[in-house]
Amino acid sequence: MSSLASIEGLFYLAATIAIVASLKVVTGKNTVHALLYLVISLLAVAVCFYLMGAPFAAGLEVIVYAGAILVLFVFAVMMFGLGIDETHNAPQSRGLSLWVGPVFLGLLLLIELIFVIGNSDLSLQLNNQIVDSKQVGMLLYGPYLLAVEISSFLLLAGLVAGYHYAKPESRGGRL
Amino acid sequence: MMLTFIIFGLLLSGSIAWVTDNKVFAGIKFQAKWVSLLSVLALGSCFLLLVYFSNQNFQQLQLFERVSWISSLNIDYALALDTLSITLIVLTFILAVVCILVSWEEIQEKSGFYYFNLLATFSGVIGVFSAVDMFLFFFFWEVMLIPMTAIIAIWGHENRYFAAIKFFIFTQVSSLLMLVAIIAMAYIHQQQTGVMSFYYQDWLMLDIKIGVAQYLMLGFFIAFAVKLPSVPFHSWLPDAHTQAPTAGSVLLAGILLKTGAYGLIRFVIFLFPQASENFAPIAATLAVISILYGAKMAFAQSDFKRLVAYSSISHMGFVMLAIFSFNEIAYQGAIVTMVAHGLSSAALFSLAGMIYQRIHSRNLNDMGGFWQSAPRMGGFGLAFAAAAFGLPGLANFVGEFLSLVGAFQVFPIMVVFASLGLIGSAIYGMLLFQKTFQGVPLKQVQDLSVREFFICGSLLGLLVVLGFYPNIILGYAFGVFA
Amino acid sequence: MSLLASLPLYPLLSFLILISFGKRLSWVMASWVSVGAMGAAAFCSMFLVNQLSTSDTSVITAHMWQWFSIGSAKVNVSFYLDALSAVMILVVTGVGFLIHLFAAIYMKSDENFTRFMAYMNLFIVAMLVLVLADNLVLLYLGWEGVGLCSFLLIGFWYQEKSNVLAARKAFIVTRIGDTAMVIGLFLLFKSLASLNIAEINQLAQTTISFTSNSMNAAHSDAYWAALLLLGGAVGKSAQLPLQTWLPDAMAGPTPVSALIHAATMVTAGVYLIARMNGVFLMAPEVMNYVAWLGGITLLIAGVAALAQNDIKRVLAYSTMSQIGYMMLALGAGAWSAGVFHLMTHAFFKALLFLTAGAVILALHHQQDIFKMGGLLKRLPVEATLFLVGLACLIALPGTSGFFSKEAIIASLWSSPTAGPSLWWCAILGALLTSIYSCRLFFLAFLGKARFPENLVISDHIETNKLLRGALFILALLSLFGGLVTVDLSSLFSSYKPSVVSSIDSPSWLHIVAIATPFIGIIFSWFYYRRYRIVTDEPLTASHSAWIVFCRNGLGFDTLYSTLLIKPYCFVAKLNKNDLFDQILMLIAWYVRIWRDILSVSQSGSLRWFAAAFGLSLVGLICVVTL
Amino acid sequence: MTEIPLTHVLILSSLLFIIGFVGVVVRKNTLFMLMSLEVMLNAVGVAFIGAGSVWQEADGQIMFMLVLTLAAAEIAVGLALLIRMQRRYRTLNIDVLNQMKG
Repeated sequence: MSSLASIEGLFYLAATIAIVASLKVVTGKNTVHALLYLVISLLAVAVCFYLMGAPFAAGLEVIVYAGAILVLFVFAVMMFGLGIDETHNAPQSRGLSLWVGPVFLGLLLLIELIFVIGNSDLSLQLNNQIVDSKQVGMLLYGPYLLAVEISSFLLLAGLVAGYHYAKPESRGGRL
Repeated sequence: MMLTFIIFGLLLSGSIAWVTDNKVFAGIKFQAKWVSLLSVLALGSCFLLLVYFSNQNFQQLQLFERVSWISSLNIDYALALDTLSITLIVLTFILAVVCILVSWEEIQEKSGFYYFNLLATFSGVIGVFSAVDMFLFFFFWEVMLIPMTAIIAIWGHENRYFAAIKFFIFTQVSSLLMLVAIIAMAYIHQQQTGVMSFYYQDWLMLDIKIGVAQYLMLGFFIAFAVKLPSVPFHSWLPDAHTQAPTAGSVLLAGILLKTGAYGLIRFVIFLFPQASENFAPIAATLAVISILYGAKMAFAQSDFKRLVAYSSISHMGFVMLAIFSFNEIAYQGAIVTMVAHGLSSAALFSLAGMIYQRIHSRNLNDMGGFWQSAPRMGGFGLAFAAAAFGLPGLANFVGEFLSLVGAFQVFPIMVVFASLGLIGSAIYGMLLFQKTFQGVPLKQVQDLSVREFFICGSLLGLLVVLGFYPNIILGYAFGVFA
Repeated sequence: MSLLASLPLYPLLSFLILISFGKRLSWVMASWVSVGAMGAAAFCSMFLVNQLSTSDTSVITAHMWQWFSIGSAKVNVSFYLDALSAVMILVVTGVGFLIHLFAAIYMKSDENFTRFMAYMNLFIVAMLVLVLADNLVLLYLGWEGVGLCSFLLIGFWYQEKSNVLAARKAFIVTRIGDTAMVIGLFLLFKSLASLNIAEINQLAQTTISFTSNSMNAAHSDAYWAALLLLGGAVGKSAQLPLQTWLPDAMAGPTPVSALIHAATMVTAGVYLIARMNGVFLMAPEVMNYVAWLGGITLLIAGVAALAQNDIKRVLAYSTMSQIGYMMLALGAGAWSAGVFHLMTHAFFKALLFLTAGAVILALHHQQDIFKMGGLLKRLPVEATLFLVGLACLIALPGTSGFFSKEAIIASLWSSPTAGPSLWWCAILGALLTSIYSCRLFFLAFLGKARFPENLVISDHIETNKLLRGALFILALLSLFGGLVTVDLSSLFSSYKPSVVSSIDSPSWLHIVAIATPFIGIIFSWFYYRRYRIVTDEPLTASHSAWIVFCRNGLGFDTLYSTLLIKPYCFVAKLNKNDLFDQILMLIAWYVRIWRDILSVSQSGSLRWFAAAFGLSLVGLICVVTL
Repeated sequence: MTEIPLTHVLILSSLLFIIGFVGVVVRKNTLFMLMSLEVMLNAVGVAFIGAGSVWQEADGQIMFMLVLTLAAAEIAVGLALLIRMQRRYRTLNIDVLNQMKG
């Protein structure tokens, strides 16, 4: 058992934080609190990334995910009043009975996944060599150029769709 | 080339009718019904000229077109004619004119699309009657089906969707059986000769083991028996006929049922002579049941069109009985019955349409005593009812008589039972005529207009001419069996 | 175009003219056209018969065109005139002409006069085709044609429901017989390979396979063919068991009853059997059935006639009974006698019906004899004519009916296919005939007038000379028609050699036969005394159960209704929705059930879909790993 | 040399994924469903990065970036839809939108 300060210790700690935060996201009642837990979860995962030797990914996770996407979330919730519904009006997700089925299903899936992971003889260890941003960049603008272009189209489509749906219903068009 | 031109000309003029019936062309006096009437007349006379001037012996199939279509499967675009198909195509053209004329005032909505569907069906029917490549035959079989379904579903009466879907499902499921049989035949051809072939004349050469032939024959038989229709596959027909617009009923009863009979003769009998001879007792029994059951069901109906629909089942039973008695006389009878029933049922359905336009009901209990206000209509009603119950002097009698005489040589007991259908037909024929035209006059109706008089008069004229001089057909179409 | 071929053309032309101009023709025009055409036809047929009797040939034929061919056998539209059809065309056109003349005046005020005359003409066309046809298919054409015309004329006043029903009944009942006949045609064609009448009659005697059947000696093809043809004859001629339509057919106008349901169409069955004598002679058992059917029918009809109140229904039952005589004659092999009776019966029955029609018209369409009475004083001419007709019907010596009926009765005793018991049947029938005739005459013409006193006898019958003229000619024919001896024996073949009669007729038979009508008259004179004397006691029809039973034709209608019609209607109603359809719709129902079950899963809820996705993931991993 | 076995990374990924999945199924609030989706996407990212780290290849990170792009686009559309839904139905309850039922 190595110390907490070792890399492994840090990884397991971050992983635990990520899991607990995610659980809080899923079970939370207050929208804004849940969002903040999600940020924590993402940051914890970013730490994991860093520890797994992917600092570039960790950076992206912090900047893009926690920084941009989650901020978008918060903006939307704050500006359009999306949080009201859950915090004030809807007494839902309270009954435990609602949880039984999905949790059972989830556990079943988990058991299966762990069974699969355990069964396959992956005795591989993570490598502590860092895969740096240069390598990523070389690959990204080399063999994956097409994927990049496609992603850009995807983002454009997201932009157009987001604009289209979010604009006021001026002519009474349907959803 | 000419035959292709006629088939696709119908489709093309249908499209023209569709396109011109549009707001854009509203200024031009170029109505869909005129377009379709004139094109049917023109193409019909083209067909007659083609047959007349081709100087060929149509006793055998005469090939008109044969172009490779899908070469990888050796599927051809092949059309041929013989006297049987010529007779039926001429009948198709006659009834096409009747169909267009009965829709003249009835169809007001989306008339362009309506005439497109009508002409597309005609083109499919003519394709069915002339295709000798089995894949092409199946293709036309489907072409015929879809616009017909549209006609029922769009311009039909109150329960039209149900009827259209029922019609579609029955025909489609049965024709899939035929498709399986067609593919199996092509495969057998490949096994025996090394090349796949869908060509009818090639299939005639095949030597198929009787055990296999039995099943293949059954595949074709069921498809055609549904179309014919024969009990127990008949139940699409009353619904479809009742719900279809007048021209749809005329088309269904007059021509589409004949494709079933045509298929039985051309494919079931000729391709599988031995297998169908073994099957004949069962088929004849089904035919007798159809005759009696149809007559009985017709008697029970209170809907004018439904009654006529069930009478069609009864009449087509005679055709099937004749076909499966393997007897020259009976074949003659089958052909005459086909033509005669085409004309007489078309006439009765037209009459139903004319009455419906006047009183907006098909219920016999809403009718009565029309003779008083519409004696001409009454006279035609009587004549057409008489044709339905086989009054000598009208074409139906010759057909039924020859069918039964011929079948009697083979199945005497069954013909005795089938003859009971003559009594049944008298019962429903009288019921139809008397409920409509006799009794206390319930309503005053307008007598026939000139257009309607022309329709009824020409159909009656044909029935009488064929009734007294059936040699027009007999001498001509019979050669196929020689 | 030979004269023979043109014979049916006159009435056909008239029919076409009348039907195409319809009501635009005035009464004068319409009656000139229709009656004139009939006159021309009558003249033409007389000329033809004259030609036939003077020339050497016994047959005149006219070939028009080939209708169709059955295998090698040709079915032609050809006419064939021999002595038998000569008698028939004379009756049809001659009596037909007189009835047309009568009808033109009788129906004058009807608004559909032209339609009526058109139907009558069409009927004559069909009847001429029937009797002139040289093959059975053409005969069948005429046969069905007269059936259709009969249907149209019975239902001429189509607005009355009862007329409509009577017309339908007549058509369908006769159609049952016709169907038997068609099957007979099939059988004849199968065994003899021909449908030409002359050929069949000849082949029937020479073809061994036709008369003897190795499998079933008793029932050869000839037996079945004759039996089936008999079926057709029975239907058309209103004999047991298909006799029920005739009394109801009286719903038609009276000239129709005279023309179709007395003089011509109903005797078509007799004509058919006489025509096909070659076949019937090969089947002595069937001849025997014919005789028995005729015998029983004549008794039943006689009994029923005794109980009728309607003057026309009395005459209808009497027609049935007289046709029974004809059948009896045919069954006994007395072909000539049967045809002779057919002719005389046409004369006197037409006379009776037309006179009855005149009476009915004079009394403003009163047909109930219990509401007549004392008409002898009011309508003396009609009464006398009626009496003449009845005398012929009863077969008083000297009248035409006497000769023909005596000829029939005389032939019965010693016939191998009839016999003494049928002779007694015929005598009993003659007795019944005279009784019901007397009852009819007493009730209608004698006794106290039972119609309202203020009823004015309408006099346009009285004054019309043409109408009277037609009746007088018929009366003369009835009285003296018997003097024309019709000898057709050369036409008919004789029995199979194996059938020989061994019975001799005793000498007292003639005396009994002649005396019978008088016994009947004397009996009625006393029995129906209260009908004939003038008293003040009210006279009403009896309503005892037995009388009502007889009046309703001895319950045959009820029998058929419960045995055939009601079950048929019941089954039809029961299965109105088509059993096969229901079965096939079960498949649709089954599919629909599954649709309903499966569509529950399509809840539309996103979360549900997500859960389903998860579940299938679990399943997929299971499948992949295990 | 770290001693984190790949198995553990994958188990972490699975756990996160399943938490997200349970959230998607259980929560009726569409906003929470979207957040749960984020958790799931993130879990996938963990697996990619882990695999990339084992074999010392940059492909894992690239895949993570693609997932990131996908998440960004998805959130843009998803949030816009949420706004639309809030306007129209005055609720974020996903069960309201069940017109697609059979």
